[in-house]
Amino acid sequence: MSFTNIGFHNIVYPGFNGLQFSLMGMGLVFGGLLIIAVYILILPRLLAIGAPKPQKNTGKDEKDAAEEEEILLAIATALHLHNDFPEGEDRITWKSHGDMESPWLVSGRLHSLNIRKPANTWNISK
Amino acid sequence: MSFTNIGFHNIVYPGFNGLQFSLMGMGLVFGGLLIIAVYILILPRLLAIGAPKPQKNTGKDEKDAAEEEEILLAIATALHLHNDFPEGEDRITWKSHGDMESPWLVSGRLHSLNIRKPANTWNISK
Amino acid sequence: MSFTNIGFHNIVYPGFNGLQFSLMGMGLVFGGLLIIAVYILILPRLLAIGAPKPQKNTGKDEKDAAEEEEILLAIATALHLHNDFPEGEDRITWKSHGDMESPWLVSGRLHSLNIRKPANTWNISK
Amino acid sequence: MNLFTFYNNSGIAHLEWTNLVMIAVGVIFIYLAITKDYEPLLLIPIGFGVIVGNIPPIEGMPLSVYAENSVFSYLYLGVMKGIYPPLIFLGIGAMTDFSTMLSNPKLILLGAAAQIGVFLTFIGSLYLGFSPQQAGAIGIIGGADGPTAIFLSSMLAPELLGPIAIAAYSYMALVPVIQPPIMYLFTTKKERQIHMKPPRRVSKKEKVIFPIVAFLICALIAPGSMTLLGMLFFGNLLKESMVTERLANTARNSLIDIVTILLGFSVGASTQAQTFLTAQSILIFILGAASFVVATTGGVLFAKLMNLFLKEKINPLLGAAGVSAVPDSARVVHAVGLKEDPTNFLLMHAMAPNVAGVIGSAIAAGVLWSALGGF
Amino acid sequence: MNLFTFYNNSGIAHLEWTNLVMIAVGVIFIYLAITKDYEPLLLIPIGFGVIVGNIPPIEGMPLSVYAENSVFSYLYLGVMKGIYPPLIFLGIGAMTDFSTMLSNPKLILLGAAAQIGVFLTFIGSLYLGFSPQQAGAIGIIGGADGPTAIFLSSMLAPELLGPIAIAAYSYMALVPVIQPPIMYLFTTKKERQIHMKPPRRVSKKEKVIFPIVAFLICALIAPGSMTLLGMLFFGNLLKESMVTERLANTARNSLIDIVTILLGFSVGASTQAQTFLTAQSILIFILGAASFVVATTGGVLFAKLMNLFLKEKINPLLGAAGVSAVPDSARVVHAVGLKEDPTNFLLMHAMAPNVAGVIGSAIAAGVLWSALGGF
Amino acid sequence: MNLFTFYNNSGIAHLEWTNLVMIAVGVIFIYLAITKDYEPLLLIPIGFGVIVGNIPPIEGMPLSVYAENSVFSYLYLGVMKGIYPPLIFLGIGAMTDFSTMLSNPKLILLGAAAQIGVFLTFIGSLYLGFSPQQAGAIGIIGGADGPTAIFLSSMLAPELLGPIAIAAYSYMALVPVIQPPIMYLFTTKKERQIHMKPPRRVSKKEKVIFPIVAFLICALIAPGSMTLLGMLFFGNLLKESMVTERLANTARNSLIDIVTILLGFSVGASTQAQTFLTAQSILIFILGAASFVVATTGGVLFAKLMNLFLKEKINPLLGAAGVSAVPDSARVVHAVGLKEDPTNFLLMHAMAPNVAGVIGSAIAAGVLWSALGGF
Ligand code: NA
Ligand code: NA
Ligand code: NA
Repeated sequence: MSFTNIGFHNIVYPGFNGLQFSLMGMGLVFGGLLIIAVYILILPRLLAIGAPKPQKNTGKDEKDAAEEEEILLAIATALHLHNDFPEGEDRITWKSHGDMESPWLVSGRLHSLNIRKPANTWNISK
Repeated sequence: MSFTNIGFHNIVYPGFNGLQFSLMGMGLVFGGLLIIAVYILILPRLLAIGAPKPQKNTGKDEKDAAEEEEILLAIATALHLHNDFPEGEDRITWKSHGDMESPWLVSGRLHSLNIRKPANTWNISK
Repeated sequence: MSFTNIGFHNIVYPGFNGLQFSLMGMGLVFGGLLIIAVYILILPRLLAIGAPKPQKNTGKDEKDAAEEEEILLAIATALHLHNDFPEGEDRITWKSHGDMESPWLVSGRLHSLNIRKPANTWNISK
Repeated sequence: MNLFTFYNNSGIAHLEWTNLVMIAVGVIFIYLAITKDYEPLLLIPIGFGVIVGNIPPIEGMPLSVYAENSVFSYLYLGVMKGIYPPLIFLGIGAMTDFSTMLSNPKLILLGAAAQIGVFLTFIGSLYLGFSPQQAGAIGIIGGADGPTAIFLSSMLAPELLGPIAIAAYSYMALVPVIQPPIMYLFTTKKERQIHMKPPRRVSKKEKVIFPIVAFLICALIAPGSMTLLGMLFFGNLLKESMVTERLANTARNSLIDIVTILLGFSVGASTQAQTFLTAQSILIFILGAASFVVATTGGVLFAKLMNLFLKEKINPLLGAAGVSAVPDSARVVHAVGLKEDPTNFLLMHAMAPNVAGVIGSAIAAGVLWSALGGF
Repeated sequence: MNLFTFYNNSGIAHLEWTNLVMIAVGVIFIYLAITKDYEPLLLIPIGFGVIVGNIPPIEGMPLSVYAENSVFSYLYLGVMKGIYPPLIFLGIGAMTDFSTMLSNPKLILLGAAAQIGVFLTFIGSLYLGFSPQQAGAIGIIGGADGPTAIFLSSMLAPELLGPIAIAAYSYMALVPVIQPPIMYLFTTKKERQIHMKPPRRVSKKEKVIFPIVAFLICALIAPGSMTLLGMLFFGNLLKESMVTERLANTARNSLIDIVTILLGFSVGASTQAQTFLTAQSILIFILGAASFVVATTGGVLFAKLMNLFLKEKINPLLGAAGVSAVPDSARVVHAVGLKEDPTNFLLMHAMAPNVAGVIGSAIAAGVLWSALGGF
Repeated sequence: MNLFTFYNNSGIAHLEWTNLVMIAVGVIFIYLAITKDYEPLLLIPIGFGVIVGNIPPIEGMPLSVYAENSVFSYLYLGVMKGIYPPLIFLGIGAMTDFSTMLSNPKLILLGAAAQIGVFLTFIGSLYLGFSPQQAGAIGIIGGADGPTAIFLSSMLAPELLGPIAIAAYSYMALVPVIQPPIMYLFTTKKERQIHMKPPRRVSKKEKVIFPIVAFLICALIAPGSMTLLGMLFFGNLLKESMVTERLANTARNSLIDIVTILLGFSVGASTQAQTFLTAQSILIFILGAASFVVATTGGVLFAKLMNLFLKEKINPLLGAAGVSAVPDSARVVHAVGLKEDPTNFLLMHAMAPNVAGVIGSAIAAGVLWSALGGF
């Protein structure tokens, strides 16, 4: 860049039209965001069509069934723990939507319930 | 490295004086930490000069003003939320020194106050 | 890969025997896990040999001694803090197994106890 | 530099219907992850990656994972160079509790048996004309372990990495759909009702020594498994030693999360329809499904075989957990067992073959790599 | 190897007064960050980086970001290769709540209008003799988005990256100083008192679908925006899907923090006075300021233009939030609105043009990149 | 492709007794870390790395840290290129509280005095025939700072990096064993009972300005220390500025943890017996031990020297904390002091020479690097 080269000839010259270019660029920005805006306006109506009430209920029922199963499972587990390991610490909770590690943790917790004495001192084996 | 080559001739030889080098190195370490020590000794006095009591008060006043404004703002917001969305959960707190995400969170929280029913089930639209 | 080339001649041909290879591979997998299983079966017995009761007790005694020292140290520190800085906030706790930063934090906490007025405003020096 | 250029530079101009198919696949992945909760931590990054990867990039512009100097190509390096999978294994090691396996080592053999899926699929792939290297990479899909599959194909058959990774993760996500029918087919109701004895207590010492010894055994038998298992057992040692809790914590949280995001996204973004939608890919998907079926069958039947010799019978459902797919196949075993008998809790026991399956498929991968890698 | 060598190897021997100027700039950045709370997460790393970058390095020693094999040059790679900005966008996506935008899509257009600053500055830079590539990179300062500016200049005009990055971040930090006068100049008191209607409730479904569809629209129109917006919407999907909360959490915490530290520091350290203090840099600072002023004006005036057609008037202050500079310009709008009428709460509404501005400038960057990148 | 090939590809076939020795060393490191709690965050990653690094890899297979294109070689890059140590310094800076040092600057000189160990060991290493570059890298073991030692040897003598790193970390772990006898040897009971005056209060302003000024002083005197100290003081500024708490938090948690895991593991894995177990390594271990002893002695004697001139006497035990080895040597000083007088609390005071020692050894490293690096 040299300051001797200031002028409009830098904006429009053969093979490059900076003004036209800017207009098109601005147009694309506007166009893109306008389409997003229109999509947002339309979507709720589309969703209303796509998800009529009966269908919604079916979905809900399925979900309820799944949840119910999970609750039953949790209760059964709790009972099992209570009956089989009465001395255990019943601090297990069944996370319905656990993250990646939860099964590990659950497994570990279940395991720890089988252990009557604390196993966290280094020198005690078996 | 070969063990046949042990001796003082490795420490001082033409073009390299290991003893002088070590002295200078030790000097630089000492010099650097000494300057830091001197700086630390001097700084509190410099700060005392640079920040005379009247100036300090001004600073404090400014700060107080800013804080006051923020408090007023928080109260106003709380009132606004309480009046306009009486059924909302008024658990908003205005963090005076929020981290990067706080405005997002505030925005989200403010938004959630406008919502009468929980929107966290997948099948309920609009 | 071309689909014109399907057949058993791809599995066994001069210089490569896919069946034998698979057998050996499966054998290694089995072998490896079998050795692990055997190791696990044997280990508790080995540990029982390696750690006879008297030795265990010695270990425990040493540990107890170390813990006792640490407890005494904590008490002494607490007393020291209480006596020398009666106005301080005695919320120090001596972590017996602190992580990397704990000494820094302890040092910081100890330091803050020496400070009579809060030092967290920018404009107050010395 | 006019409207035509702008249009030509847009993605619409170059969008092919195959891209739309792939974008639909990405959307389905995301849909399944959200509504069915199938492995969302994998399917959402992969699914969005598939969508991104199927936007036609401008010719020569550094955009796609395959374009030189593009940002996505740098993120994809961790896949191509096999760096992400061992880091994921580090995190998995730091969250794995081997105690159930330590307390009942018999169950480890189920994790070995399920690896039959790997080798039978290897033979099947050879039969169909894949090269031994490609066949090895396809076979490992039956190991049911995403990172292992990605690692081995990056080493043996990088040209098939996309379809193999997608197949592996798809079937891992579909474990709750694929496994139960097979489990019912090969077991009787009575077998499914077998209760397992509560496991014995495992000492801290055993837990600390285990990762070191297990690593030595595996690595000395199959050095090719050193990279993955070194990291797995390293992570586990960080956890079990108790004195490096902060490192274990970072390994199983920030570190594994960051790697999971980058791995899933860039694997997904590598599935450009133009290179992905081939007859080969379809074959790989078929072979992958077969692989899962064989592996599950292998585990279940081996458990029944063991029962011929054991006094204390094993519930053969546990064999299905030998495929790894941690922890989903253990969950499936638990759920199927609970359906037969609401007092039969198999989850804890199923974790033993499950983690053994992870080790087993890493050994299998090591063996295939060292034997087929041409060293 | 004597005292003279030691002196010659020290930094004092090569310190020039221009380095002292730059070190003072770094100190001012840190001072502003601490006392005025202007974007401290950016200004402190950049400020300290500026200080480090202006210690004269020993000739040939691998110290500075420009020296081959130096540690700082490796950290700077993430800037030069454009890797840090998309990772920051990933984290921003994982912390962005698009609901206010979804509930009032009209406001999106304000985020588009503010991009006029980008293109007018582009023309201005051309006029002053910058090459089209350089002009594009300078123009994007008006996008008011640091990562976007860094990304585009690393691609189009790496030789100007330092001044462009510093200008972009300086003006983002100075938003509370630059914008209010313009907002007062172009609005009447009555306009500033316009209350906005509380937004409608947005369903979870809308929020989940949004990042996917918005990505497809933007990427198909301007594939060059794929890298930044792919990451932004990916992060947002991780957040909104609800099933990948742990990934979203890592993206918006550890990951974005690590990248912010490295990006800020190494951008700062790239401002060695010897290459930084040029007439060009000063021009870029002037053009950047102009760009911000034009962008703010564009947003405000477009809001007034829209009011000519709308029944429900928009508070034209919201137009100023279209420049992005998330979330500072939304805060400024809120504060100015509150000063006119203590019951007028604009923050929530201002977030809509604000995030739209982020998308808008990423599209603009994509268009400039693909048209000027010479592919 | 037969049983023989499989055996030849196994690790057992190539295991040498020296590998077994190194594996035993790794196990001992882990054992000490767990049972004695000696620097577990370093010894466990290094120990497991040593085990992994001594599994004989298959010839030509990309497994070890030295094999081209192996995953471990990519992780090891951060060591070889000197990238990990400055990132660790960033985290250390973000967790360091310099206030005790600011409140009693006299104690800083103890941190300088202990660096005599660096230069005497340098001379000793020269005497034994090491090249000046190697001698410099060996000397810095006496700096008692693992990252600094790794950084300097990666720059000056990469061929010795393994033994130097292992020696540095071993002795840092053994600080509670090495230092007390020396402390008792050179101090009288009365000296050990000297109480220190409670330090004065340090203002926030002083704490914020300190990292900036201290960096400028160090970097202008010894630009070679810029990389390590730049990061150390940058991390400290993130902490002390109070406005970038989230960045400081990430730097001292996720970031330092990730780097610690990778650094420790890959340094450990670089100790293949075949290249590690040499006469040179044994010499380095001997020199390293001498270095620690000299450094401790230097610190203690200098404190006694200072007492000749000071009215308010310093407890000479504090001199031992000048070796850095943060925070273990400060702890040792505290414990020894407490044994003489259960009311004498030196921990807080010992942190001053301790962190000064970190700065001092980084300056020493910078001086050695710039003078011997051949620039
Ligand atoms: Na498996
Ligand atoms: Na913008
Ligand atoms: Na030191």
